[in-house]
Amino acid sequence: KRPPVIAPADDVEGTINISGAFALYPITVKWASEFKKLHPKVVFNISAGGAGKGITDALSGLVDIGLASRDIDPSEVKKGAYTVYVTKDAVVPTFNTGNPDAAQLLEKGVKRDQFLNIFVNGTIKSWNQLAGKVAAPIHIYTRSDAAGAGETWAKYFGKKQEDLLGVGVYGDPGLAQAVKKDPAGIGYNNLAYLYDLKTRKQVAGVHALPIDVNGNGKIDANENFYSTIDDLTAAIADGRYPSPPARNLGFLFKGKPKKKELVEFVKYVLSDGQKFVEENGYIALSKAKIQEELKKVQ
Amino acid sequence: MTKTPHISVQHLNVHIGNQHILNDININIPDKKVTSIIGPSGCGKTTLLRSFNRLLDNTPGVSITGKVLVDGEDIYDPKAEVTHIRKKMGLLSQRPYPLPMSIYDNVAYGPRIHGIRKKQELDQLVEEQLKATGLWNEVKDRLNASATRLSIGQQQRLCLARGLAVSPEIILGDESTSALDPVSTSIIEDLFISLKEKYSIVLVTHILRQARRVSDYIVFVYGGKIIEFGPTEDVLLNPKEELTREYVKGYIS
Amino acid sequence: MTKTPHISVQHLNVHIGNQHILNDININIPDKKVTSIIGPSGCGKTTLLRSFNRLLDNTPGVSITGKVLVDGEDIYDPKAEVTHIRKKMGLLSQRPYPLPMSIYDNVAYGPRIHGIRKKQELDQLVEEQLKATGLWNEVKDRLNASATRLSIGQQQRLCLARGLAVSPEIILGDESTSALDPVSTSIIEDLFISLKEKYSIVLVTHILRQARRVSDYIVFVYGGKIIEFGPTEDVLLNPKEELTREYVKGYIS
Amino acid sequence: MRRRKAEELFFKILMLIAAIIVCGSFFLIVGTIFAKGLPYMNLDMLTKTPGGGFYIGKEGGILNAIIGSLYVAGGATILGLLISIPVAIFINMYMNGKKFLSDSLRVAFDVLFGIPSIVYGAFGFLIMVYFGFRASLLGGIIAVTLLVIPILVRTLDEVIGTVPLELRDAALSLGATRWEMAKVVLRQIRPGIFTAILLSFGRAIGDVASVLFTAGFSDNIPTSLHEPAATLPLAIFFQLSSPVEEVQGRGYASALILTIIVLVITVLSEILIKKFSKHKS
Amino acid sequence: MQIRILKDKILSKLMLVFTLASVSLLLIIGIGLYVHSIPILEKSSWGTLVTSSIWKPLKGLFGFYPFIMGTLWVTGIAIVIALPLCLLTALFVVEYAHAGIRRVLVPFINLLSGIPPVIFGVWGVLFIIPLIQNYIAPHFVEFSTGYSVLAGGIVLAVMIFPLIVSIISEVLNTIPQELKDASLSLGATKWETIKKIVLRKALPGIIAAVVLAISRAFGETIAVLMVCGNNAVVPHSVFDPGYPLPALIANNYGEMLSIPLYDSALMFAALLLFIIILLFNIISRLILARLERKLTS
Ligand SMILES: Nc1ncnc2c1ncn2[C@@H]1O[C@H](COP(=O)(O)OP(=O)(O)OP(=O)(O)O)[C@@H](O)[C@H]1O
Ligand SMILES: Nc1ncnc2c1ncn2[C@@H]1O[C@H](COP(=O)(O)OP(=O)(O)OP(=O)(O)O)[C@@H](O)[C@H]1O
Ligand SMILES: [Mg+2]
Ligand SMILES: [Mg+2]
Repeated sequence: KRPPVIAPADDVEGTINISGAFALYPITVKWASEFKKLHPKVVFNISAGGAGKGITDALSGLVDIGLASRDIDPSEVKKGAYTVYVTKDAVVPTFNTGNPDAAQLLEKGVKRDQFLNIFVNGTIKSWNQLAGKVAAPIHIYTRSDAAGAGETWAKYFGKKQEDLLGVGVYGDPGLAQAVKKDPAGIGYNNLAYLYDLKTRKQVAGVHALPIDVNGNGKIDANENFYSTIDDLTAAIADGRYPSPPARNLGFLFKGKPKKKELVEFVKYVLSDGQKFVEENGYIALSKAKIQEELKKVQ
Repeated sequence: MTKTPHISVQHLNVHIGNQHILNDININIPDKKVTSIIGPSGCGKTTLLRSFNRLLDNTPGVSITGKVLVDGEDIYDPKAEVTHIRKKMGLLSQRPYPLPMSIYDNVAYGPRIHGIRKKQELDQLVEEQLKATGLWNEVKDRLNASATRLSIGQQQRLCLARGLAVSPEIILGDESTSALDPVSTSIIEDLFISLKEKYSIVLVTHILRQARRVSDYIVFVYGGKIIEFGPTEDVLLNPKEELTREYVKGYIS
Repeated sequence: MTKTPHISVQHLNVHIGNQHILNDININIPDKKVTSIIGPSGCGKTTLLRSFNRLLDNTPGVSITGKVLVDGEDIYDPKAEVTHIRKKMGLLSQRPYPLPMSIYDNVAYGPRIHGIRKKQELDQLVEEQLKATGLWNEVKDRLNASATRLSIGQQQRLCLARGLAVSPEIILGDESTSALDPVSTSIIEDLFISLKEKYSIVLVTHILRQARRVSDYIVFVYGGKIIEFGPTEDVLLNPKEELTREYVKGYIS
Repeated sequence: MRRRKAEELFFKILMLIAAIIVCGSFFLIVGTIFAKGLPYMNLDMLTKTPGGGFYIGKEGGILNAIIGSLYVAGGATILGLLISIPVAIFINMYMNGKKFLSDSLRVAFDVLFGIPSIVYGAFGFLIMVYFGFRASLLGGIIAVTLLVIPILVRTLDEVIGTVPLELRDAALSLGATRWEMAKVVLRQIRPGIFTAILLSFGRAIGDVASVLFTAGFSDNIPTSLHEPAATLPLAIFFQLSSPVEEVQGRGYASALILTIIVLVITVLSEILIKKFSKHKS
Repeated sequence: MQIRILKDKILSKLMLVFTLASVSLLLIIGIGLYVHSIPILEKSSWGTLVTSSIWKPLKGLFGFYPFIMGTLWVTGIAIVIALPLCLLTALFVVEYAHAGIRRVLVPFINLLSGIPPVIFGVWGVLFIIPLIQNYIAPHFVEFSTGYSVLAGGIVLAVMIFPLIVSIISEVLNTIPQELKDASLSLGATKWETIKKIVLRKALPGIIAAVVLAISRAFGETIAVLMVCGNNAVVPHSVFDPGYPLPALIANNYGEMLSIPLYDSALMFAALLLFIIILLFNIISRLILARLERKLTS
């Protein structure tokens, strides 16, 4: 058993109110409970409700931190939105493992332009336009709700979520499920939905559709990092996986945070807090990025 | 009672739920006569009347044993055709319930169901029955008006005409004048008296004076049993049973 | 009609929507007598009766002009206190409507809202009124049972007892026996006759024979107008108006 | 005759099939939820709050959401009753036959009844932002109260309509004031009030859209009206969108709990209605 | 005496206040939604908003036509499925079923009415979607994901079953037994009586039930959005996905409400719903009143 932590003369106290994106809610709860162990006098009130709601709450002064999982609109910046990024996640294109051309697809990968023509322009309609011979039509699935994942995937092409084609399915699991059930399906998912967090391997039925980053028509060794979640997060962290479709998740303040407990909390999250990130399916920020973000609160 | 009975009830027992509503009823309703059923509230008059044309069947929780012979045929025989039985008997309820359609269609409803489609034939039938109930002159200019526009008394006569249009043999009336004013009441009473030439008539009534005016025979029911049955004058003026005497006292006072 | 009238109606007109239901009614209801209102269905009997204790006020679309003086006081005066007026008059409707509470509480309801709280006083009042309506012996062992358990006839007497318990001066009855069997009917009729010593009574009835049995005066209403008003025998046996004669013919035949 | 009989038989069979489909859908739904949720059911689900973020953590239960839901639905139903009983009484007994006015009021409540709960939720949130009010138990209760008022008013109005006018006349002619008459009527409709409560509570406990923005969501059991509160339908909604299969399973188990709560309430109220119908003949 | 009357007077005023307050909610919501819709109404006209099919809010293109059509499709399908089934069920329960069967059936229908929308949604995803995808759609179209207006319609239909059944049953119960007896004793079969008398007499009640059900169906959010595909495209067949207005609000409001124009667009969607329901109620009232007048007089 650990000896009880002797609290240093602790002058960090107060109440921190947080609300916002579902995507950040669980890890924030984790951070808060860990932070409370160090500074027992701090009280947290955390509530989920959507990024827009968090941003509205934060900008109207109802909460201290809005959890933001999407791009900040210029109109929000005008109102004083001030974002500090705290972690990352990524969106990965997916397809069904039962796809008749699966082997060739894994070997050749898909180029960014090809994705663009599938998801946005709709000019690629059949799987054999990518690889293989079977002229099965591509069934595109997309997110029906305004979501970080959809937005990030669209941003890969410089577009908005509303530009994506396909049948809208509600929620990440719904989208994963839809692709899992349809051999001709294609979709995209936050990586946490593609990997089993216990075995760290890809879940059965769906598979990441590898991106041919350098466009040479085949998946090279340095493009092949999809077998475990750890390989993939490493690739995202060092930039081998393009960003977007990786994205930063942030805390949004109204103006630069001043209150001591807020600053301490952000500092904690950007230092010790990062060690809880990966086990929960998020991706740690790179060292450089952490330094950059820390500067924002100093 | 010299003729053969038109309806013959034998050992009829009716239970609703676990209540014994009618208890070993035996009675012969005479042909081409008016028979009145009297008795205190809740004694089972309505139930008895409804057992004659099997309307009781629709009551939740009912169980019926015994026989009801109409023209010698047991209507509770499982093979008996219930719509056929009901067609034989016209029913006139306490308040008039015109069907939600025009005056003409009300009378034509029954014949139409039984397959009469020709306009001419229907026209004739409707006119005939409206005349029989004395309504023709009052409504002949507005046969297509809704039947609910008529006064209560007229509605009740319309319901009678509607019943007669399927050429029944028996007319059943359950307190058919209790919602009417005296003028309408006496029109209906007169109709009953005139109709007994062609039909057997069974009436339930609370008004002993009415029973006396219109009926040839009276059945006194009490607590689900038939206490007394006989010619009108005998039962009302010279009852054999103590219970009957007690009951008709109110009439005499 | 020698005494001062108890209720005096002057130029009463009632419209509902754009229908003229009561047309220039003028009448003096005598004190401590039974007055019956008769007339064909829909002529406005109920409306007239309900105008006496301002129950008409709640009818959608009603408009009332004229005066109704009770003990010389105009009840339609805007300053008049309506609950006070109503307390003066007991109402007995066509079917009994016991309040959703026990037998005891039904009778005690009125006294309680008028401020009598003492158990003893209430007990005495309840017993008194139940005795006055002849119910006491039938219900004294189950005063706390729900009033809906009583038979219809008993319920109607309970409603009368309930009305008497607030010591009214006038009793209004609207076809109060039409749902009852002859035995219960004659009990209620006898009650009316015995009560007229202490109360003025106004009854609406369809049964002319009943009107004759119980009432001292008769009002004949037709088409919203008062056609004839006078002592019972005069109106029924020797009507002045042709319309009345036509109407009471049914009674005589 | 044969043809008439055949027609009747044909429609009888159709009716039977329809009745089986309608009632069968109940079993299908409850069956599906049981099959999916039962394997993940355990006592902790009912007695513990979530451990380590409901989304990631697989420990603990959803006590916070159960309590939150009961608070929200209970509070809204009580608040709603306090408002809608006077309204229903007023429409029926105090408008003195101003038929056009009372009918217009009824139409207004019908329209309010038809307004989707998402609009109440969004609108409630607008008002909260306007007044600088954070998502909280109180906010949720208020939004849901708005939602249930029309339900309660309509149901009570209907029930009061079934009370025979003669009963009201009886009370009035004993010299009762309108309020005293109203009390008699309320007594008469007690079973109807239970139906209304049941309807409103059922609707309140199951509604997601109205609390989505107004009640917030938190892993703790709220200790005051100003704290955010989780509700069961929202918890189900979130858990089902978790990447972790086990958490999704917990979502189904939560759905099972919600279903059972609703079923128990329905059954209880049916029993209560029977018990309170004593004075009705 | 005086106190009682005073009490009555005070309570009457209090109730008036309560009534006015709760009714004015209608006004407040209407005005509130309108005020919040002003930014988008300043950018484009009512006509273009309602008739345009292009939904690219971040590019400033707001076309609500697909959502209006999505709402109509889903609601329409739900009514088409639910009405005949419920009418037949109610007739069965009221007219044909034995007391024993009725005692069993009615509670189940009541229980169904208690099940919350989320549960219907979950059930729809688990049961209806695969059913359509694998068993129904293949007979009609080349391929459907199952996420379709049909799925929304079916789930919604099941949700409104209890509402319609219970109202129609109530209406059927109010039809006097004597009226049915009248028809029966003319020798009509039970079915003839139902067809020619009961249904005719019940027509206004049935219409009222449908009106209420449609009102309810219009606004149902969560259950529908979980199954109907949510594609901002006008559906052309029952197997196409659709995107009803309430789903639009629920899907995007929490994420986008801090962006002024987007927020305003979503409030406009709510305003549209509000107006549709208002008009629908008033029009159906008028029709019903006329029908009743025709039937009773
Ligand atoms: N559907 C029913 N369910 C249960 N009991 C019933 C039913 N119909 C009638 N009864 C009971 O059967 C008994 C006889 O009823 P019935 O209607 O035949 O009496 P009645 O002599 O016609 O009375 P009234 O003069 O009041 O019309 C009553 O005690 C009544 O309570
Ligand atoms: N609430 C109402 N709305 C519209 N018309 C009404 C209303 N109440 C009564 N009437 C009409 O007023 C007239 C008189 O009705 P009232 O009830 O006074 O007649 P009545 O003589 O009591 O008839 P009955 O003998 O049938 O009871 C009738 O034509 C009736 O249609
Ligand atoms: Mg009877
Ligand atoms: Mg009357």
